[in-house]
Amino acid sequence: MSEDAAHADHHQVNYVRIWLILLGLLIVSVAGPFLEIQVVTLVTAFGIAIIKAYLVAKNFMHLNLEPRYAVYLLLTMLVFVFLFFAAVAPDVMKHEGQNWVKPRVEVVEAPVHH
Amino acid sequence: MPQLYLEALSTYASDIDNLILLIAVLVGFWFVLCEGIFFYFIFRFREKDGVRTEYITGENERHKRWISYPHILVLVCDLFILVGAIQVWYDIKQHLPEPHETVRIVGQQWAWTFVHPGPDHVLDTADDITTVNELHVEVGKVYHFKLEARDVLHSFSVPVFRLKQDAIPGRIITGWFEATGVGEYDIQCAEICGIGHGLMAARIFIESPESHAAWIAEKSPFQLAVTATASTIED
Amino acid sequence: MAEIVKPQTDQPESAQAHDAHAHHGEESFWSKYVFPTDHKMIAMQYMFTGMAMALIGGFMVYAFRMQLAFPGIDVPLYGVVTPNRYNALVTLHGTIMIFWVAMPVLIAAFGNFLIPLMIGCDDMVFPKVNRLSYQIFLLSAIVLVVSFFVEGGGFGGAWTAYPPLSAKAEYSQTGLGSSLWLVAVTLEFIAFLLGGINFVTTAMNARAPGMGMYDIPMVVWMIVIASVLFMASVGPLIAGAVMLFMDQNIGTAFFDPDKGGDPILWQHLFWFFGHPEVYVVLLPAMGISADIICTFARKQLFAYKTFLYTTFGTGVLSFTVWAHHQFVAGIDPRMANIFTVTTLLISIPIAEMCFIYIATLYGGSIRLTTPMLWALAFVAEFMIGGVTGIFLGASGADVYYHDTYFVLAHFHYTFFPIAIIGTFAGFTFWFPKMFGKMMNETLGKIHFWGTIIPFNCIFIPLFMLGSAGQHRRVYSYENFPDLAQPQFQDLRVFATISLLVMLGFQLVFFYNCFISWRKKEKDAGKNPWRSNTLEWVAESPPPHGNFPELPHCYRGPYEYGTPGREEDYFPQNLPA
Amino acid sequence: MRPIANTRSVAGIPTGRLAVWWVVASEIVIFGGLLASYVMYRLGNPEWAGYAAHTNVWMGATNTFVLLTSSLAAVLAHQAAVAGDGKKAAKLLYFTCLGAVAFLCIKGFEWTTEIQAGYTITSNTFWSFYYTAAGLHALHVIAGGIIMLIVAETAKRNEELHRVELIGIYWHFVDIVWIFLFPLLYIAK
Repeated sequence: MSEDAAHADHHQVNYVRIWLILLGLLIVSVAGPFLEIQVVTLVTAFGIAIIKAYLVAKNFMHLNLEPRYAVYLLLTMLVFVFLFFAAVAPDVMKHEGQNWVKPRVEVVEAPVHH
Repeated sequence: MPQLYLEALSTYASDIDNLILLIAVLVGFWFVLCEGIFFYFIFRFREKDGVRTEYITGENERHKRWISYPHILVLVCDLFILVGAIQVWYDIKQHLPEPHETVRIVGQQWAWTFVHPGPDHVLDTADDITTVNELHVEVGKVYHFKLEARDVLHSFSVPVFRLKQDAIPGRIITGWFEATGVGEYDIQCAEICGIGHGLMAARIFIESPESHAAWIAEKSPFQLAVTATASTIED
Repeated sequence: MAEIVKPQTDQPESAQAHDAHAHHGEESFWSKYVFPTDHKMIAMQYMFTGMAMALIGGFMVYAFRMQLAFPGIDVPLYGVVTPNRYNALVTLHGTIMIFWVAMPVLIAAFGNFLIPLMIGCDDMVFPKVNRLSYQIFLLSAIVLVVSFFVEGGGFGGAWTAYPPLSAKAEYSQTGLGSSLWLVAVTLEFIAFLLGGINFVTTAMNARAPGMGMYDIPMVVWMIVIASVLFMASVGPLIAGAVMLFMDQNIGTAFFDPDKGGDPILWQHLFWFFGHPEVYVVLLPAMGISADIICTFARKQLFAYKTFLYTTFGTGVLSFTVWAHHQFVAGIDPRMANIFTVTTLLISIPIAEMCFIYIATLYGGSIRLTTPMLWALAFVAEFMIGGVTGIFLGASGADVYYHDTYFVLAHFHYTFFPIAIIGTFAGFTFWFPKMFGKMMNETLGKIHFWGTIIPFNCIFIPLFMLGSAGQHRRVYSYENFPDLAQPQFQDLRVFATISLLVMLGFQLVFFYNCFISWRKKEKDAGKNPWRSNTLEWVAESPPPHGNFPELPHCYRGPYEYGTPGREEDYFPQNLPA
Repeated sequence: MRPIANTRSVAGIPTGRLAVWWVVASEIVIFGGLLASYVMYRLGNPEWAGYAAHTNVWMGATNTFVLLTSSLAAVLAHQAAVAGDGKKAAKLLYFTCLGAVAFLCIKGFEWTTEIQAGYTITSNTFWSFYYTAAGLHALHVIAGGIIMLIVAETAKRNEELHRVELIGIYWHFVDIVWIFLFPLLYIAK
């Protein structure tokens, strides 16, 4: 019964420490864009989001204490999402492809306030 | 088999019919085989007094062979179908031969608008001929079509050409056809497009060079028609 | 055939007579029949709601088939089928038959009734969630039926609801109708998400002691896998439904090309769910017929494990094929090649399943009872649906067949065996367990032949019409000279007549249900079919709590003709 | 009265938790489908970066902070529940709900300012996605908060303590969704 295993481990994990790490990461991800470098922004934005998600899933949701298949289950769902993206992007993301084009349409511009 | 019910009047129509025939033969073989054995077993192994069933788990290799070998054969058949399918698909949708003329086809609720290039054989010029629910093409010429939709999805379907392509608002889709016989046939809208979907019928007129030229002459706004006729006849 | 229906009461369990669980006390009428938590009663609610919806869907078929055969006539009991009514009828027929008949009956009804009984426990793990899911489902059904009668008429954009037609009232002329339709479908998805989670969790966690992975009856496996497929595929469509709903009512432009949206996105969101959905309803029917065939052929299921792995394979593959519904729908032609490959690949596991059914029959001792006839018919008819699918999966041929009646006939040859034949198979097979009484075999066989023969007479002409280029969702072909030719019209008339015959024979079924249910004595006994799985250990009908004491499982579900036993079957709960 | 079925645990995960994992799994594809569509449009229309520039990063960051903190409270509540201290667990759950309320208030304020500035859900498809994704997430926050109150009520009486972990898992999932929404809607420009 994994409950007992859970009991044992819960006291080792220092949740507050993990929380502090998460806050640190949050600050980095907010600070990232100020460097005005596209690549850095993307890395600090999404790389760090993935790390944060990993920390929360592992330590707060205790996926590390669950039987493996729980993790595989969630990963499979993610795989389906990526599969969906990969197969749909050629039609929806692109503006032209083999023997078809999407002429650009004028999008209603939101009013800009400065 | 489509050719049993209507003519095949485009260069690739017979390819599609042959592909369909190939598939019919291959799957037909498996279908007859399976159903045959299936019903034979039902008859052969019907309940008889005092006859006890054989205890077959099918877990050992000697038994599994009976299903694993056939399904390898199915895979082989699939490969044949796959090659044929992709070949035909490539010829119709992916590889467009050089066109003699280009027509614009616009679907809207609930009519087809066809823009013919007119005497100068160039689209989007002053002498274009615009018709509603009437597409006039010349036999033996490669046509490109630029397919558009004004409001909702439509589908440009010419059964005698075996051609079908949806029209998507916000997209211009290019395709081609080359007629191989003259006559007048249906053009359908094959994608539900609202209340008038069943009314959205058009006709395609496949004409000999002479009559096509005559039609252009009669329709074209200018007097260029004469020269146009000449040029159409020589090419 | 008489000795088949003779109840077999020589069950070791019948020695220890037990009444219902003490801790399942007596209940009031309301808590027993209206707001039950008992999985069997909820199953009945799903079953009969589903059948009621089937009647509505069947009536719609009657209306628009009459219109197609005799254009413009005043259809008896309905009236003139105008174009917008026709669109609404075909749309709601499709939606109802898939989401409100196939799903609730095959997955929810049989799942609810069979899973706890077959895995040997007393109820679903979450009885209250179970009840909630039915109530949401009922609400969705009501919303759908209402949507047919609102201002402007029911939604007429086909069950695929492609925008922009479904997104803008000025295109569809059914603003309220389409919104209600969308709401109903979304509610139904939520109901089945709750139900599916319940099924999967129950089957994973609540199995009887000793019941390993390979001791689970195939029908339970199939319903579980189907629920998982549903959960994994429906998400994008729920998101899509939210987007479409806002396009309809708030004026967003997710799918509106004029403002930078893309209608193709909806098609992908829809079919990413829509194709796995085919397998969601197919698998339970496959499981039902597998169980029935094994029981009446007195045979082990040939290569149980292979069958199971094949199903997993089908499930995974079914997520990679969806765009074959969109070959000519404006997707990039290069993608079509990839999807052709995956689509043809999926013919392998399905073919293997059919081989396994056939191999299972080998060396058996086959008794053609009504359930067995239905189960065999499922396999025989489904093969037609399977092979005709190849024509549509091959991109080259689909250029011609897409959106013709060939497609329609093809998927009716899959969905009819699934939703109707599969349901009748399961219903006649488990009727004794549900009500403790046997059905009348003769009436059953009359109903069987009266359904199967007209069914083929309906759809084989439609294959021909499809090959002749007749396209779908058209209220009358008079406007298409090539299609209006008399020889084609004759085929339409023939199909419609066959349909009327088939609908007529359904009365036999309801009559049979009624008289069997009204019978005084419970003549079924615990195990009328001398079957192995655990539900036959319980009383018929099982009391609240199912088993006197929860059974222990000792072996696989298909131990028939085991050598060295004078009985030709070996129930799962008997110690070796 | 709970059926015997509910007490079995053949798959090695207690029934309640197993069900929550399935809930999370199906939620992943719901949000996945929405965000996949968003990313497609976003990559296809570079000009959206300009629209995204009008979102308020600081509010987004504050909300991330709020959710992370409430997640911490939720997991501490689980710790307390495991230790058998229902009262403490309930207190921490109430604190988590407080986080939920704070989150919603900030979001409400943020939306009002944006709508006043003229960026409504129909301005263009970026804003449509912005409000839809955040709104769908907000609905999950509301649902989670309500369930959490119910769980806290029972936990206070030291009953059904295992539920504390279940709602916690769900709450962490809501947190993770926001962790991805934040860069997708606010940071990436």
